[in-house]
Amino acid sequence: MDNQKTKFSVVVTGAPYGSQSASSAYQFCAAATLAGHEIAGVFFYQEGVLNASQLVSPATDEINLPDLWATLAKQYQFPLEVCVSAALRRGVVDQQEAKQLSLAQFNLKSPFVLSGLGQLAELSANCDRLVQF
Amino acid sequence: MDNQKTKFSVVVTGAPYGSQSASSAYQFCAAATLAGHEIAGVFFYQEGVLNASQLVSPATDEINLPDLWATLAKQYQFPLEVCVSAALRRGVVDQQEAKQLSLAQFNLKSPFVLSGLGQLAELSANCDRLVQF
Amino acid sequence: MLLHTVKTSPFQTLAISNCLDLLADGDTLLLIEDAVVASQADHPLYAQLKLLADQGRLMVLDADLEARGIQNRIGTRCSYLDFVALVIKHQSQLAW
Amino acid sequence: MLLHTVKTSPFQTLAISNCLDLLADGDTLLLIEDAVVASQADHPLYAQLKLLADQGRLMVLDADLEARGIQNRIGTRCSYLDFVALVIKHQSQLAW
Amino acid sequence: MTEKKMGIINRCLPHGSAHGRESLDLTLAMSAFNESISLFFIGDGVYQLLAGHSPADILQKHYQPLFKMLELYDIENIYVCSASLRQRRLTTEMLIIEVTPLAREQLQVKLAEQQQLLSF
Amino acid sequence: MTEKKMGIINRCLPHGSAHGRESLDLTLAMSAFNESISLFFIGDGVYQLLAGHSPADILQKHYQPLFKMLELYDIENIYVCSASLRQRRLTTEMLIIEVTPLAREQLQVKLAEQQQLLSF
Repeated sequence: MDNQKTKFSVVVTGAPYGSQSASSAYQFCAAATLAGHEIAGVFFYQEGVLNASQLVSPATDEINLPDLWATLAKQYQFPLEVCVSAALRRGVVDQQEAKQLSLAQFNLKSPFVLSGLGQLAELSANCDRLVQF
Repeated sequence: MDNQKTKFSVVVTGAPYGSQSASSAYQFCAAATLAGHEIAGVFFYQEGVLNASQLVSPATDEINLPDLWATLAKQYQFPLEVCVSAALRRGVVDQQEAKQLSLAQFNLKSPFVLSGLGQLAELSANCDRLVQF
Repeated sequence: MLLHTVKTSPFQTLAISNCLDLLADGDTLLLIEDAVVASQADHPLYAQLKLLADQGRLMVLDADLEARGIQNRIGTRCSYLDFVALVIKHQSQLAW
Repeated sequence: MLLHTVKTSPFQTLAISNCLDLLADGDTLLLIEDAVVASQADHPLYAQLKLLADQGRLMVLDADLEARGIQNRIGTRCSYLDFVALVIKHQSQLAW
Repeated sequence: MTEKKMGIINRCLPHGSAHGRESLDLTLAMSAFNESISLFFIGDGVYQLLAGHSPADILQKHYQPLFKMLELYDIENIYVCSASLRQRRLTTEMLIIEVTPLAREQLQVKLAEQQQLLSF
Repeated sequence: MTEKKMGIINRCLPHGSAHGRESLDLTLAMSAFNESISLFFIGDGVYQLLAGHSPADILQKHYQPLFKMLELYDIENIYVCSASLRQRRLTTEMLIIEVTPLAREQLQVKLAEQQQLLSF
């Protein structure tokens, strides 16, 4: 398989700030696309769901990981799937969930989407390699 | 000091969900107040700032730690101070910061307040015991 | 006198080991959260913890044992109220 | 064939130790993030890692060494592109 | 698109982190889409299955009864590291579900059979 | 309200977690209000001070130069565990600031002097 295009699915379980693992995952995805491989999609689970917050506001001399994910996903057209149950527990909600839960605010960043674990099953089936961070 | 009232300041560094430490901190505070002691205040730092999100939405059969903090703080009249720089990096913003950062949404829960590390210095000076979780 | 609190398992982290390295004579060690397994399982630091327990200097948070269905073999079981009292009794607390 | 990735220091967690317990003959170990110190410091698992390194089965992520100002003594330095190639080369990856 | 042989590895104690609970959630949900799931309980992960969790007093969710669902969901490959049990003075009789204890070498073989691994 | 003798303990490697960076932020900010701060670098914490961090390639903030501010902020009690240095083949000359190396027993004495401890 070495000389052909490989399709990766990536599972991110770390927060965008506080531990390095989400940033390692991003760099892995960036390197994979750079090498001409394909990202089937990234699934955010556990603390990883916090990568999908539009409210993450680091200082100007620091990277904004949610922005980096959004840019890479748009450029290479892969989905950023966020496990909805892990997200709600950790305070990451989209506009629709906010309405349903009677919350006045929401914070999901586009193009991240809330989805079920079925999406992980699809990413798992639809890739050559699954990588976890 | 054993038979008199002790004043505690508590530092919380863990998220409300995903690790137990914030919930241990809450239970410590609840026990201290129950025993007739005083909480000078709780300072939320590192991942602890996520306790201050009004968007945390666990299932109905699970505890909502931000709610529990808010109730205990109101009952015993102590402040819930959230380190503003740690909070912004992790996507916890109040309405005022949101305006300043041109964010359309915010998520800080009342009565949590964003404050500087000076508040930790005050809590440190103004207590008999500092406890970290 | 320090109260050392450890919250992680001796099979996962070296927190207990690093704590024991700095534990002074009058200090107390309180096991909370996942660290309560150290009072039950066979691990390389068990003998050292037993010595502490024999001196009355090893405490184990009751609620965290119950939560995990674990019976401690060493250490004194304590409640959150005891935890509060332990903090008062020691000059300072060190969270590992 | 598994690619094991470890991200924590052998002075903080037992991830490397637990990983080595399950490492099979054809498997590779890649040290990333804080785990890169295991390629430099004196720790109880160093000799075991050196054996792996001698067989070409210990990789160390270059960027994480540089970030911490650490020079590895054992293991093969590799880039993120090499990391991608390692994942392709192995049937599956196990994150510790 | 074909389902992959997936190994889900549980390495943590219950309640101190959400790893155990969220691993179980994931397992049960995935089983609707993938019939080739194997579960591994190694190291402190064996405590997930130790009967008698009672987490109400620490404000954590009591998810242990959900392990009983594994059988209903036809997840039958459940492997436990026998060395990890021994080290914790536990036996398979003390666990809330039926499991297959494996020695280290057998675990390595089973892990090598998986096409994908997720670790919690 | 009187300032307390406060010990801030650094135990982690840089960059893998934000502990080192946020501990330093806290130290510098606290020093404006408290003149009785002592810093401790033990275990992997000594790597915080190892000269030559270069984290741009891993997208992390290069906060190491801020350690130079400690002197300007009059934080002079900076203790490093000498056993931790030895175990990592490091010497005080390889560190970016001047520190006082202490043996285990001396560390215990210094820790016992503190009225409050924060650990990162």
